[in-house]
Amino acid sequence: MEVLETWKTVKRADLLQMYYYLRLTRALEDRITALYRQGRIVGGVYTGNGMEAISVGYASALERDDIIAPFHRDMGAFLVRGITPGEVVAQYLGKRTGPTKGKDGNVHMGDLKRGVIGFVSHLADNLPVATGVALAFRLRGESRVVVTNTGDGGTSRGDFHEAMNFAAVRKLPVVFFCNNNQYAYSTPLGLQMAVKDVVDRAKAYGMPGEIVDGNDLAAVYLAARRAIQKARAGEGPTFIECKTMRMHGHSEHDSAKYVPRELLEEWKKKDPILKAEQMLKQIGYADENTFREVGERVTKEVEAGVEFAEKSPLPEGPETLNGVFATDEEIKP
Amino acid sequence: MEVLETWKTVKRADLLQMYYYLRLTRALEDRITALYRQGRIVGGVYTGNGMEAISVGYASALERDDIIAPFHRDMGAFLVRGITPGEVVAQYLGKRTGPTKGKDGNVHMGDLKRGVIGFVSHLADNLPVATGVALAFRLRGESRVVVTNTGDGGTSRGDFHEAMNFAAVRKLPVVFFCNNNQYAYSTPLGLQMAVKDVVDRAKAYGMPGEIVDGNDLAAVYLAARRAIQKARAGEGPTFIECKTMRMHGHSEHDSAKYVPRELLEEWKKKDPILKAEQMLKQIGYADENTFREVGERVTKEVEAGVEFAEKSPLPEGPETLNGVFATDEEIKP
Amino acid sequence: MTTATAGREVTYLEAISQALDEEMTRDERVFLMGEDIGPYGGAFRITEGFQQKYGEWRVLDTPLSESGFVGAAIGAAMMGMRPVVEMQFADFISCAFDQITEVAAKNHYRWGAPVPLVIRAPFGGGVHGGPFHSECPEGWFFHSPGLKLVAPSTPYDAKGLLKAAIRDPNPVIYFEHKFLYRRIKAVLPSEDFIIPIGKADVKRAGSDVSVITYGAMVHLALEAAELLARDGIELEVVDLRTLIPLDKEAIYQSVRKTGKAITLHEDNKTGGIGAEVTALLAEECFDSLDGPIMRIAAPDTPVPFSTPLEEFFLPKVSDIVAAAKKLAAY
Amino acid sequence: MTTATAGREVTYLEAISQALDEEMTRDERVFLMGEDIGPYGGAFRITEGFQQKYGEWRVLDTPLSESGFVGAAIGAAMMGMRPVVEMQFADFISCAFDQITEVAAKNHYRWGAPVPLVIRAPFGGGVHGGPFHSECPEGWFFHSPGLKLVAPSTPYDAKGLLKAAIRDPNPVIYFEHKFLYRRIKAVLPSEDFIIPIGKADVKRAGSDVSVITYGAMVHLALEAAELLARDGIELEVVDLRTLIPLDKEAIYQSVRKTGKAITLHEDNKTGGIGAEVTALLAEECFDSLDGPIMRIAAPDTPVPFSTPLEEFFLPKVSDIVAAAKKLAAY
Ligand SMILES: Cc1ncc(C[n+]2csc(CCOP(=O)(O)OP(=O)(O)O)c2C)c(N)n1
Ligand SMILES: Cc1ncc(C[n+]2csc(CCOP(=O)(O)OP(=O)(O)O)c2C)c(N)n1
Ligand SMILES: [Mg+2]
Ligand SMILES: [Mg+2]
Repeated sequence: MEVLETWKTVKRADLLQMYYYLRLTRALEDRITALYRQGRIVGGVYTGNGMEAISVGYASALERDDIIAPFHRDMGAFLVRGITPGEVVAQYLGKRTGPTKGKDGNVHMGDLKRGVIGFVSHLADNLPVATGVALAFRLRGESRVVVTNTGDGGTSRGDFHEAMNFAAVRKLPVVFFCNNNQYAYSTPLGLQMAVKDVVDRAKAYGMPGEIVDGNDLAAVYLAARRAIQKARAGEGPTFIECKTMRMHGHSEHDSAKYVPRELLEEWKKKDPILKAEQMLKQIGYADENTFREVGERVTKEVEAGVEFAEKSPLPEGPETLNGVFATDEEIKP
Repeated sequence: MEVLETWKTVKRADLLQMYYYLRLTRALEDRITALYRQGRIVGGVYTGNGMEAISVGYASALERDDIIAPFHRDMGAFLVRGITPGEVVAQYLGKRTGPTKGKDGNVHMGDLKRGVIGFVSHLADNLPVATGVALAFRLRGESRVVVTNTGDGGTSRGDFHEAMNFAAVRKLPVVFFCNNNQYAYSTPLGLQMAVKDVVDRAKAYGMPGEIVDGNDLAAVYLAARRAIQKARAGEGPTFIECKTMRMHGHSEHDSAKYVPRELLEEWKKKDPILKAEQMLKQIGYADENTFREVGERVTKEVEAGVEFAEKSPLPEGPETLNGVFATDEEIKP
Repeated sequence: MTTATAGREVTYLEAISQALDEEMTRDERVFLMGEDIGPYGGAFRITEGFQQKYGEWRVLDTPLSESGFVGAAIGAAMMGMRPVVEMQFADFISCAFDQITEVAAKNHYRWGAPVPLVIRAPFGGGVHGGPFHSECPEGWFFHSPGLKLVAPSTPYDAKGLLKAAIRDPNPVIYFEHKFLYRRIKAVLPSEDFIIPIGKADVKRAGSDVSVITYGAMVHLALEAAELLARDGIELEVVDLRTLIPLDKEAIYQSVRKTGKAITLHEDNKTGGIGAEVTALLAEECFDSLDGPIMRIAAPDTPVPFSTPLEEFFLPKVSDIVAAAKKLAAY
Repeated sequence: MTTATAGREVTYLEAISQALDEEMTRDERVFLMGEDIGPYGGAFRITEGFQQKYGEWRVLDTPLSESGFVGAAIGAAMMGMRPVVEMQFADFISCAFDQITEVAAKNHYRWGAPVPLVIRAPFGGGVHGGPFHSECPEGWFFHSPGLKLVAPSTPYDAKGLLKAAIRDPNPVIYFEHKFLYRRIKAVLPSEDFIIPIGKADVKRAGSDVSVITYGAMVHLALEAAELLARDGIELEVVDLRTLIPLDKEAIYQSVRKTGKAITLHEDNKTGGIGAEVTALLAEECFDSLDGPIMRIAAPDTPVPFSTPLEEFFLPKVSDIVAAAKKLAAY
């Protein structure tokens, strides 16, 4: 289907809401990057700049009860699930009001109440975890689904293999996204795998796979919706490779000289926000005014978030000792 | 190609030598099983009964300088590489004359001088190791090759994935055999993977794959030869799935009630030794006399081995403390 | 499957089986995962008959992938299930090490989601298993904050601790000693009971020397105590039962009484749990000590296969007797 | 790339880089593997320029697969190569745990094939890395017979120990402390030198209290010693440098002299190396001890992220001063 036609199959309200999340994600990460440059962030910053459509797209395709297990460039998914910009900035500043209360940093956030499994640095570790989430749904006969995401690099790890295989054997309700941004830190795809498309990995598991344009919000959203629907219907997992490009360095301290400038120039034209605006205009769902308004709205929200975070208290030293073990009260029988 | 035609492409002397090893392997493992039943073996016994053609076939296709990293049903490969029946039985009896001097048991034997990497229980652990053997060849510009083997179950482990991927990316001179005997302990293939053929796993790595009849000695040997030649020529790794059947229990204490009897009946007819004898007779390379003579020879060799092993000394307690660390003298610069 | 039958002696192995069965009946969140635990009933037959009773999903045969199925159990646990995972042998837990230490252990600390997971690890030597079927991996996990570790020595403790582990809201590694499976028997109470995690047990009271130990070694210590009693030396045998969190008070109490301490385990000596117990005593009971603290443990080697080597490797009753005599005379 | 230049001060990081460079030049069996070590020069830029100099194969960028590339390094080592593997952060070593403990560590013991392998593990906290970029994994491997472990505290030791590790016929884990990379400088000898594995070093002699430590904590101990000296308490700072095999004699000698011992590390307390050192002293130097052995270490939690938490977590100079004063007064 032609791109425009695809977009037309999505409801206006949904598109506009996703567009808002694209902008919010970009604005928030840009702001965090600026804070980082000012030396105000604790630890490193890894952004999903240029890849926002992926996590916004898949998270928007889920129901409230579903679960996500995002990876380190999925800020959009956290926001769609309801983690607020204020909480996010608080997390980056190590404040007690962040989702981890200062115990962990940056995108290492999780919150069961909002259906978000916390990200673990060790890449692909959360993929087996996601299969277990799906297994719990299957065991209880719930029609819930879990979506997880990995980078191209992460697919080289054993845990990717073990998770994909288990999900396929047991036809679990899990959707595996893969954010193929062509690099893993400095390592180009060709040194990471000998297949051209990451989706070829899915063949080893008898799992259906699909390639989508990761910078096309509607394409990602629709692919996610189809796969989620399938999973919910008990038809098993799907692997979705999103072709995209990491537009910033691996982290904000990486100038990424190893990425050819022309490649970045080429992908700059395919910016997911730009693309969304073109489409929204072409269908007539929005115009420059809408975009400006959304821009103002997200700037305000991000600024409010920064203010909230900055005003928030830091944890106190002895809090270090809290929470190593869970208590009985935390789990109701 | 028709089976008989295939057999004709292999030299008579090679076929007869491999036939001898088939018989030696079977006789030795049968004898070890008998000793086990008498309670004379230390630890467990896992045989390759019914699958002897695989390890005899691939090991016979190698040059003297090449390396093998066999798995737990590859007795044939140990024998082809020159580990003697006496050493093998000594190993099973925990004697000092076994390849591990009593430190380890059963097929956990290795000997660098004879090009055998010791097997590690943890399945698939030796696959990354094999890629490193190949990497050393590549780094030194040697035209040597390493062959390794795994079970169908072993392909579910992360280390399988990481090894296959690395070998493919770097086009390393390694050949991956997979002994698909349809079960991993009690677990049937369908609960192990969602693909019909294990060879489908190779697609995830852009690695060429092939299915052969694992009970057909010549087929295994020729497939190994082709893949080894390719690897030696710098054209990278190959994955070879050998269809076969585990005819005994997982170990000799397992009655394998979970395997349908009909399946075993069916595969009994495809016994690799039987098949080899049919082919050798049909080509006219051998007759019942040859088979009887070989039978007598291997019985004698196995008995001599048992005698050697039984006469061999056990290690003494304090030897426990030897060998945790290597000394400089063991590696010449 | 063994159901609780008052009056009859059950083995350590049957006690484990009973605990699993009763907990699965009591709480439908409890389910089992592992290799060959279904129709086959597990390598040691602990779950024999379970799949018929509880179905294919609650007694789930997994692909051969320890990291994958431990990870899956973690995910299910976060969703409120109570997975009990079986390692076919404790040795293979190394394949799941990353999931256990990085995901399960740190999860609640990092972002507050409990991981009520039990990993059953059949461990230990004396069974001619060699380097890969005899390991004692508890030392690694002893140094991984966020995990609880238990290691019962009797059928009673085995049953009670497994039930407690399943009911605990945290990841618990349950070290069951293979050597004890069919060698140790006892009559168990017919009613439901648990052994609280974190409580040591004095398996024999004595006034002269304390032996602090766990697992199969408890029985060695009890044997040594018998022998020593003939020479008038009264050994106190403290069975830790739980390795994390350690019952420090019980250890201190015993050593404050006897003034002499031996730690004993089958795990390698360097960096083992005996070192920690010794260090705690050297810090906290220094003024009560009337002699050096002695450690008896396996030497720092893999577990060798051949009988004379494994016998040399494993701690012996005579080691305990000798150490206790030396200390008693100090 | 930093080449040895007599007279100029080099950082701890440059010392590591020099050692790699010199060993690669000296011995063509030496090669490097890891993630992003090639054109990028490694996450910490230790191998910057190496690939230009030594080519794509001797400075080999691997797929993201720690178990796979450690396994590959083991295989290459068995074939007589001398691989040096870089963990991007020590924390990710958990993914290669099985290969390290089951294959590398046990190989020579089992069947006699040496595995001359070095794993570089950038470890430790104080850099706002949080639970997954600040870990001290040495405690796990301290309890895995067959491995050697080193952890230098100065550029001199860093260079000499890395060279010794590369020349050692066994698997060696080289723990390089991230906090020291650019903070500690020294002028190094221009000629080739090694620091023998297994030898501790008294970084400051003192008569009153011994501090036994390693890694970044050595500098904390030296700071504490300065402060204590003003109060007339002379701290002896024993830098273990090698964790396995421990230089027991050096430890005993120091404590026999001072009669008072503190162990100090940044790793979690329970089951840490401090426990082993304490246990050795409680066994072997009991009669020389004039006070309890005190352990200073991180609490038993993951490494927290936020500044006040991490500060609370890490041992402090004031902890050492307080412990030393208490012991001195004992
Ligand atoms: C197991 C593991 N090894 C190494 C790292 C260090 N590391 C962090 S991100 C990264 C690259 C990830 O690449 P990819 O999976 O493609 O995701 P991307 O960052 O490109 O989105 C690496 C090597 C890690 N986090 N985990
Ligand atoms: C990592 C690991 N997990 C579990 C085991 C226990 N185990 C030994 S053999 C086996 C089944 C192996 O099946 P497969 O790979 O198909 O080889 P086969 O025995 O069928 O030839 C299992 C589960 C092991 N050795 N290693
Ligand atoms: Mg990437
Ligand atoms: Mg099999």
